[in-house]
Amino acid sequence: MTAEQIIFLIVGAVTLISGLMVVTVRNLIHAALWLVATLFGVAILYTLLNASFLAVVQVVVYIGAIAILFIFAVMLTRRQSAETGASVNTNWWMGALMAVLTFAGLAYLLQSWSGFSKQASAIPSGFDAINQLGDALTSPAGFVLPFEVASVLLLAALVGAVYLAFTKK
Amino acid sequence: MIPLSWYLILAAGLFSIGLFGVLARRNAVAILLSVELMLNAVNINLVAFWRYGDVSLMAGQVFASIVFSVAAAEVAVGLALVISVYRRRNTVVAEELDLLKW
Amino acid sequence: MNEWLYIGLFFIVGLIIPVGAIGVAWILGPKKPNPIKQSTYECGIEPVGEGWVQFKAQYYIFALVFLVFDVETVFLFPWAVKLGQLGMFAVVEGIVFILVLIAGLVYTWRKGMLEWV
Amino acid sequence: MNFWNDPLKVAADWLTGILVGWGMNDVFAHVLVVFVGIFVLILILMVIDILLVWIERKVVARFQDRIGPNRLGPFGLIQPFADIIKLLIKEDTTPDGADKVVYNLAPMLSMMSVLILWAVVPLAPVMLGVDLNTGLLFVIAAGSIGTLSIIMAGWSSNNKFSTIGAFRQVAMMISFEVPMLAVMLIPTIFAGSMGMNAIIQSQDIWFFWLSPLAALIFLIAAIAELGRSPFDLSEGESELVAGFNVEYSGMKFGMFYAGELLHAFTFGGFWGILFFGGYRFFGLEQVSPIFGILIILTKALIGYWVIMWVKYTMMRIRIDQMLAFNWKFLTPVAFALVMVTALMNALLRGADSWLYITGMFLSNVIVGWVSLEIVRSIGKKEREKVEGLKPIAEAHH
Repeated sequence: MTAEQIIFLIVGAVTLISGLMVVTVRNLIHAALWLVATLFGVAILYTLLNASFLAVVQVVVYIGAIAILFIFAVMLTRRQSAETGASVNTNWWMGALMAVLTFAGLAYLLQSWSGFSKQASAIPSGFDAINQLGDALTSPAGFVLPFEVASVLLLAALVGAVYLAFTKK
Repeated sequence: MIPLSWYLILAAGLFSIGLFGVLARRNAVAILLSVELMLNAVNINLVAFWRYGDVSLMAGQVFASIVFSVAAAEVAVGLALVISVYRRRNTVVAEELDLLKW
Repeated sequence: MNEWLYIGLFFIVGLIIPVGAIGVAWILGPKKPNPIKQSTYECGIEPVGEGWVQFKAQYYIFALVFLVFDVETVFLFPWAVKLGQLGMFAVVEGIVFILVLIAGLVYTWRKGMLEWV
Repeated sequence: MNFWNDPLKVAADWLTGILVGWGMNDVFAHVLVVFVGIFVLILILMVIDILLVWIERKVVARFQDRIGPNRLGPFGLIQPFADIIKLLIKEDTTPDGADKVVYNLAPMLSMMSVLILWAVVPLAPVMLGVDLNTGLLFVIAAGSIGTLSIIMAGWSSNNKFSTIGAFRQVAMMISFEVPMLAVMLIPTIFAGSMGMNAIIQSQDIWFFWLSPLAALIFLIAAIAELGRSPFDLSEGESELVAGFNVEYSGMKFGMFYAGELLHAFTFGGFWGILFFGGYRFFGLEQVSPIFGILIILTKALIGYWVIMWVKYTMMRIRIDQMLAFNWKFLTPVAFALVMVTALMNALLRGADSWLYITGMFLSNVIVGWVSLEIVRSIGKKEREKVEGLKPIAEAHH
């Protein structure tokens, strides 16, 4: 077993366990903090995959912005006392069954696929992912349209969210 | 070296955990947290396919970036909905929002 | 990959030092808790209710605007890296991108959401 | 390769040689040496941090026409070390109802978020730390962890003051992150890279001369990120006692305090790196890396001094003023500057370097002047509106 594999196993285990904590802990702030741990684990996985730009963006966007937004929203919507009642609904076992079935189905589908245990090819020397990404996002033959549409999507989200949450009744 | 299968299984696991959260949690904010887990699982797959395929094709990374903005938009609108509902109905429990049941 | 190993080591050492400092302080310091000392500090007045009070909606608005700006600006970085080697088309593209961003800010401003009321 | 040209490599090779001589695995020895190197670097940073306490106290004393610490040692130099001993032997209290784990984790994360910034700081041409090609975003990412640690500290203390303080501080930090990200695009455009070293290497002329407005906006945003005066409204002694860290005592408070000082010093360093040439100073850094380290530390100290100067000269502003200043002035100006810089960069790319520099400088001046003019005219309109109401008010008397 190589060092890389050991790192992957540790990080993967931490990611999955904190993912489980997200969906099971009662306190929502704790859930948000466990989500941060999960997202950080995913960022480490990105570095293992040599996607360093996405790893840093993951931390900036998810931990720096989305997690903060979650915590703000929790603080805005809490009732006087701590959360009452169960954290899961009465049909939680159906959800669990669905999740297990989904995982089993996905695992079955994947292992019957020929490229399942593919090994990564070495990154060509002098390959600069950020430069390539910049090229892909700006060249007309690349992804200009998704790039611009993403900005329009976020504009729509901002307008919608502001309208939804804060128009006077 | 790590085979592709490890990443795919991990992503599948994370996706299933997120799915469980979406189906089982009562609190609307917790459901949104679980949706984030599912989106992240998808992103792991996208980046893994980029790495294990032809590295010079950036589609995987570009798609992952788009998923980032989609996730941001989803959180913004979703939480705004939760806050809006909370202000009108004074609850964030998804089960109690049953006006459209009949 | 290799460079991220160094960063990982930095994270570990960066955590060891504060943990060590706090640990040493914990060992050396006296431990004589009493109810008055452990109570929440509110300038000598008995705390009423819990500290986790509900918050102004305005904080959420700013976090929301920040989220949108953050995500979009981060994706301008690959554009900025590549800009020196690209023509006028890419510049215009980036400017359109920023203008869409500014439009969101203007909308929020016009709606009066940037006021702290 | 001798000691004078690359002291770090010589030391590392020497240490690796010893370890391998003991029969240690090659890779493991390398990792261990790197670990020791990072440990030493961080220890040096902590010593600098302790001295920063002394500098801060001495400088604030001078600003306020006092003497400052002068009893322990020459010029009171031993004073901060005495403070450390006091922090170490102080009782460490945890308030009732606090969330213990989160409460204890927050100061550690706060300190760590500052220390890891030094992973990407290039100290000299041969001592780059980690030359990450996403260096600038790494700085922002580390800042995100700092933001999170503040919200954790404020929330877990179960205290109204600290929660309000944390919310204010976080609202401020995230708000000013936007103009900071925007002006970070400008050195990226000039250098064609996000790596710290590439940015320094392409500064044959300081980026300050190419974009003085960006340097100014970066400084303002950095001060706000640090939560220092005039943006220290999360502390607000008169209203919130001490902000998010009211409940912290002993070394845990020390971690927040030391983290803040080192953060200010570090951002002084980043200011120097992004706009004032980093370790470069008229080719002196080529003579020996030792000069490079001295140069960058001097630049960081100058940046830190400017931040202190602002802190002890300006008054605290209100939260509404702070947010309005950021979202209605700083952010639009920063984005306008990015657009103008991108445009000018495309137009002047083929031109002579003197024309390029003059064009960039002038475009910055024009953007700054136009935005100030707009603000002035709006302010005038507002004032006329207010003054127009005055006769009515007087009629009532």
